[in-house]
Amino acid sequence: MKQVLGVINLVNELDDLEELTYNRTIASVPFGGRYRLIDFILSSMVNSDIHSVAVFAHTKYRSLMDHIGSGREWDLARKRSGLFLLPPAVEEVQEMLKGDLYYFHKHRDFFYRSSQEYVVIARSHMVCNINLKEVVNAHIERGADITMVYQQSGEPQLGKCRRIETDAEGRVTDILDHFGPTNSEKISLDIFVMRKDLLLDLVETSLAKGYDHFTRNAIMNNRERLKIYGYAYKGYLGVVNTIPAYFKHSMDLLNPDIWTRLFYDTGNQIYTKIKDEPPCHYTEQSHVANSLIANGCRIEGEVENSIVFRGVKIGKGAKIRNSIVMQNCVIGEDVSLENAILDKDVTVGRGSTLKGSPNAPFLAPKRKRI
Amino acid sequence: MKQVLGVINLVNELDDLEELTYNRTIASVPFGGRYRLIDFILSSMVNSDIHSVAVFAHTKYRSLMDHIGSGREWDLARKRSGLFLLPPAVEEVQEMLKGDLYYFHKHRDFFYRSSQEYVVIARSHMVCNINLKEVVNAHIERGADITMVYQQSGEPQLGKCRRIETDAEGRVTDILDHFGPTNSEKISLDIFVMRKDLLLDLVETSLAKGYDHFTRNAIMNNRERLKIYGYAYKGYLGVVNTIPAYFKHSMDLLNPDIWTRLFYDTGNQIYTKIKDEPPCHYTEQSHVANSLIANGCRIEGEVENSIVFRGVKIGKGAKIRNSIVMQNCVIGEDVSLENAILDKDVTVGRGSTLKGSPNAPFLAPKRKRI
Amino acid sequence: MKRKEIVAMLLAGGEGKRLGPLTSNLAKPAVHFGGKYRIIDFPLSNCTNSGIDTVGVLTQYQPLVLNSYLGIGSPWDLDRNEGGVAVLPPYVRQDGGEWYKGTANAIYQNIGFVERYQPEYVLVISGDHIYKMDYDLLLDFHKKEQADATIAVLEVPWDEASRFGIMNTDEGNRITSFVEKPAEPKSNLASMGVYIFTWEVLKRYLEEDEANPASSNDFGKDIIPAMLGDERRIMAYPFQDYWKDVGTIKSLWEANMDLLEADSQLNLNDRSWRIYSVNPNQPAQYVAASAHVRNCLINEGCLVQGEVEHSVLSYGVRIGEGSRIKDSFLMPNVKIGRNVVIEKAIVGEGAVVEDGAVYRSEEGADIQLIGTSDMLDN
Amino acid sequence: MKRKEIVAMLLAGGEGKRLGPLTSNLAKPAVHFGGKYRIIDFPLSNCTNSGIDTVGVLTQYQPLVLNSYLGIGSPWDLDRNEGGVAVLPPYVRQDGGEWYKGTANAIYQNIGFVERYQPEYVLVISGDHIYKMDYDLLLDFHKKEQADATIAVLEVPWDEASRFGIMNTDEGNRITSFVEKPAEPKSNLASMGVYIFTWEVLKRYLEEDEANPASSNDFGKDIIPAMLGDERRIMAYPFQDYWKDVGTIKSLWEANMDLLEADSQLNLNDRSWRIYSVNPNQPAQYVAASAHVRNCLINEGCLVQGEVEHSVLSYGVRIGEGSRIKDSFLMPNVKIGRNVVIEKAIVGEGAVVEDGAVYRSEEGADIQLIGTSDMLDN
Repeated sequence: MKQVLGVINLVNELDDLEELTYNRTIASVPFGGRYRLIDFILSSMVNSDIHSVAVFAHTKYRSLMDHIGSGREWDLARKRSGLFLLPPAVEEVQEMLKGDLYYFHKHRDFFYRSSQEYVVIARSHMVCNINLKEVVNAHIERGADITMVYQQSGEPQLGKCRRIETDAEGRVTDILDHFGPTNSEKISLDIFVMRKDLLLDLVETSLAKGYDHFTRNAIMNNRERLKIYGYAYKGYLGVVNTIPAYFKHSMDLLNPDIWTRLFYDTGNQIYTKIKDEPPCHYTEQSHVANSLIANGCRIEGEVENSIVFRGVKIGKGAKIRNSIVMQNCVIGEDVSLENAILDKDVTVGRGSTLKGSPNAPFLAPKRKRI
Repeated sequence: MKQVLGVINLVNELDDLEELTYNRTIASVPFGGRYRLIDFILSSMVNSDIHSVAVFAHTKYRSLMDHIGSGREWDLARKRSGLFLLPPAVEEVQEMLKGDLYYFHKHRDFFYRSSQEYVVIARSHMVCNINLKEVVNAHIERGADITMVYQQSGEPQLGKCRRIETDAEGRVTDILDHFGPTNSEKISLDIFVMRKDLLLDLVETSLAKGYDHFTRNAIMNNRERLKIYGYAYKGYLGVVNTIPAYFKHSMDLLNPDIWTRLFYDTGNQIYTKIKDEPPCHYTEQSHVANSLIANGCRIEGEVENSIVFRGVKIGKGAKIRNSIVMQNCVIGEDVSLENAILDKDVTVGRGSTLKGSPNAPFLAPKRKRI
Repeated sequence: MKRKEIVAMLLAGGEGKRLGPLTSNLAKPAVHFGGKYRIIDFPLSNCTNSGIDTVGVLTQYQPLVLNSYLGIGSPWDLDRNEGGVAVLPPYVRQDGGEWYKGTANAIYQNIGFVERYQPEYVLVISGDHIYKMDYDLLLDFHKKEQADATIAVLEVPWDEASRFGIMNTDEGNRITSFVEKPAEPKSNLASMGVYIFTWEVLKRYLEEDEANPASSNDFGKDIIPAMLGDERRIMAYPFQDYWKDVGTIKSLWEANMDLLEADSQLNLNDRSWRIYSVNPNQPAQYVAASAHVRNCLINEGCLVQGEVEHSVLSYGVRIGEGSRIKDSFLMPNVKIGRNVVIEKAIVGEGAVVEDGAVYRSEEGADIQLIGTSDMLDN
Repeated sequence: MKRKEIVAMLLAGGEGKRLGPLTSNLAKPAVHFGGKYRIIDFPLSNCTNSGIDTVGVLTQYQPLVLNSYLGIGSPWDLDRNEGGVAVLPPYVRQDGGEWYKGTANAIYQNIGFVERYQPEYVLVISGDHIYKMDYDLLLDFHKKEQADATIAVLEVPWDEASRFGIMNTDEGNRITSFVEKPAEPKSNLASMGVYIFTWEVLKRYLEEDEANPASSNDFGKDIIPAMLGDERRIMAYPFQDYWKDVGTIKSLWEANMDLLEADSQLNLNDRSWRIYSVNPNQPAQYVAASAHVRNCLINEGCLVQGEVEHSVLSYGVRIGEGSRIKDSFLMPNVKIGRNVVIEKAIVGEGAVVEDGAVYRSEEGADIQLIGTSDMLDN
């Protein structure tokens, strides 16, 4: 796959994650005990031998810079190619409001400088572990102009996602935004494969006509002229851009089948930033059931149906149920937590009780002291 | 020097470099055949065993990100400590107009998280090779609150610099901006040493009073209350923030004494980004005199009193005099160049003649085709 | 090459015979420990945390896994432009090559490596001890005492002293004599195998030792006695914290169990003194509803469906339903089926234990080692 | 560990006796070349440019400089999370250790390393040739021909053929026989010392070769003849570009002079096929007003005040006023005083040539080597 460039497009990514994205881009939202959302698509690219990846950052990307660093954890700290975090080259604030095609245009040097023939364009909020080699191979074999990855699923989606409609040959006949009317069970992963020169052409021609939206203008408007095919992804998918979706897809990981399917079955690892945390310490009094626990924790209380990130301390007598507790939180003794999401570094004082509902979990922003 | 933090403060850096800084911060202006301005202070910090350096970026820092990358060339790609490029955490554009103290405040986490006791704060536009260990040692020995580095020089300065006045004990009695009236021959390098807690205190108290300018408010306003001492730096100094200063200090390097003094005499190297360029090829027809030439060039013409950066091609019959030719420029056959500064990737077509004056060199912006 | 004040030489060439099949294909310093570490992580992390950035690792026996583990040194922040971690195997010169004959000879053969950095001091440590130690304090002590050599010592219980190399000292901590495993110890200060030498002095003794055909070229047996014989100033540096030689199956097991003590002296969670290791990059551990976990250290990538008590589980371990693990150390990627019972055992890397198997040590018997040497390969 | 399609094994253990004092303290692949390179930069850069990211470097002789130069592999982009560059010295197993007996034995002893990556193919190359080659094309050829082994060959002038290992082929490029330095060559296809083997096949031959006490355990002398004897499918891959064995002082000098040819086949300035090296990080070179520089390759950190013609200057070289350097290769950090004359010479690393010295080779004499072996130490 020397011939494929990866682009992770964070510009105007649909985001209803409330407090979780007040100070960070959706790409760096913590997920699954030790990951950030972007880890999934980024690792998928690396595992598919894509050695050159550009992240088109847009806003609030400082924590993302810190997370991906030089790209070493993804083996992308390379001399040639590697990982490029491209911040917006903003001269004026009004430009921040422009559509993503404008940024593709601003970053066109990245495409010109590279020798690769194909581009895979993706978003950061899709939790998946996908073999993109197979997608590109299918794209080439079928002689497609554009290939869009989708998942067939009748389940209701809590995240906001596009859906596509295809004809009998698998050609995409329509693409609908999340608010569009459709009965389609084909959920778009917003992953596109095409030749680099076609992408550059679509960018220039769309912008020239005054259009600046990649999916709506560059892709949808050209669906009759171009051969756009769907590719069915069969692995686990979580569209994580709303709080209910975040909560549901996090809890999905407590199903060992899903945990195994996402992290092990493909044979491809999900990489993330290394923290050098020691093993998790469960004390004599701890009681843990049906939970995902990361390293560096010290658990002296009870944890049930919950996800606990790295470096969390849970005091004696504390009861954590159906909750997500992010990195370095400190839960005091006899605290009771139910249907809650605590962002990083939250401290909950001794004896507090916090309770949300599964549809509207209690949300504590980063560093809050309760 | 485990106990010292480095800060390179790019916020509101005084910049009259015209075309050279239209699209880049002053810190990443190319200098001396293969360096960027920031290399000098950054290498000085590293050579002084400062292992934790924050660069407070402000605007136009994309080329700087590209240049310093993970910090590996400066041995700052480290797990603990290392190099931190901190972009402005801007929520509103008006904030971009605020003084540097505001950014110190915004980045205060960097100070809180680190265990070091002292801070060295510097700018990026001072070309020097300074042993900061000695400055810190002098600071501690003298029991100073703040130590400011200066150079004693009667020479007129083409760059815009502050000057300081000191009393018989070396204590700083006044600090004057470049437009202030002074006969002082003590040129400030804008390098400050102080305890971290004093810095944090100065930041908070100045901001609380509505002042947001580091040198003017936090330092100058407190010069009676605090023991501020000068430290005389005796190595080579170039204050490079105007075009005449850029031209003069570049040409200074053609003096082998200065070249040796800046790059060799201290025993400390100036590090920069590696390019893997092959040796420079001088052909049979080439004629080069009193010039600084970088690797990766191919020289078929004449070069005199000039500085030629990496990867430049100079055609047969071309005559380059008193000029600075930056990376990857292509100079056609029989071109004549005098008192010119060509930014990166400039192409000068066959037979052209470009001529500036030493006070106002001909300036060609990046990628210009002439 | 920039001058370094101190260079560390880490002896990692030992075969570790007493660890049995655990080291049939693996150098002892590469043996797994504590769920996510290998033994060598401790001295390497001590180096980096002590501000020592140049470490020569002397290897000879089965270095493949160790070399690959050390890799570029980045897990310990030792991927440095100058210095960093360097693997030093025996090599051939124009006059032929020879294997390392002893610990002193290993350093002797690498005098050239040390001299590249022109250090004033050399720290000699070994790759088979578990401890956290600030070598910088040791160096300060060495400098303050103007010693030729400083040896870190530990007070051991008097009744165990005859199992160690014992230092007899005068009241000023100066070592007067050194006895290897004395029948009647006169002191209970045991050598930890951690030495700082003034390089100039050590170099001379290494050269003299090499010229002596009767020497076994060993630090403890030859170099230190020779220096004491010449009345060189050798100081004992008393160390108070946790230290353990994990040279046997039993001591390896004990050291793992020590981590589970409520008041464990070996705090792995100290952010100011991290123990670094190569990260296996596994997902968060999953503890099922059917699981029962008490007093354990458990790692990323584990999936626990059974009962685990007072045990250390390394990354990637699977424990099936109905199984009961107690007082045991499970190395990485062990797969335990259903209804298995394991008590007081070490289970080797990648071992697969079938449903229903029972491993229970007799009272007072040796610690069981489960898994074949084939399984123990990396 | 992820599976790799191909793993490269780079033979870098040779002593390079014919390079005289240049290799008294240095393995041959670490010898300087072309102003900023060492010989091993060429095969390593070829690997990385060909997309091969796993390279085992087999070292045995004086590896200190070489190991330190290879470091973490980052200059060649070979500091990879899986794979990358691994230095493979001889080592001790439970049944003792032995030095590498020959090129084939060196690979044999590291079968364990190769098998970690379960490759289908193994590329065997050596660290003493200067050339740019896309091994990926070689691999494509090997796969297309379904060969057991493919050997890269070069057409050499017929009158020089008797100096090389010569391949006789049928019209389909299949090798029918191999003769080392034939008195009467039947072909002019010389082996470049670049082999691709199907690993499964090579492994079998390595094991058989090892079991044969009469073997010298060498690829050219034993493995290839054995495979040809069994009528294995061994193909010749014709290579057209620049290739040079720099095993002697004369050939090292010639290869440097070749770089100065106007139509040099070895384009160092090709951005799509960079030759990577460890960057010495020196300032831009300074050519003084008194200097006269023609037809030269000059490096960073040089300060030229004299005349230099048709020469290669490595980094950090100083040439004083009035000196004249011609047809020479100056290694790094050479200091030439004033009014020195040097013609047709190699000046060793760090050599200092006093004012007024004259070194001029007699017509037809050997290339002079200036500088003592002490100076040639790194």
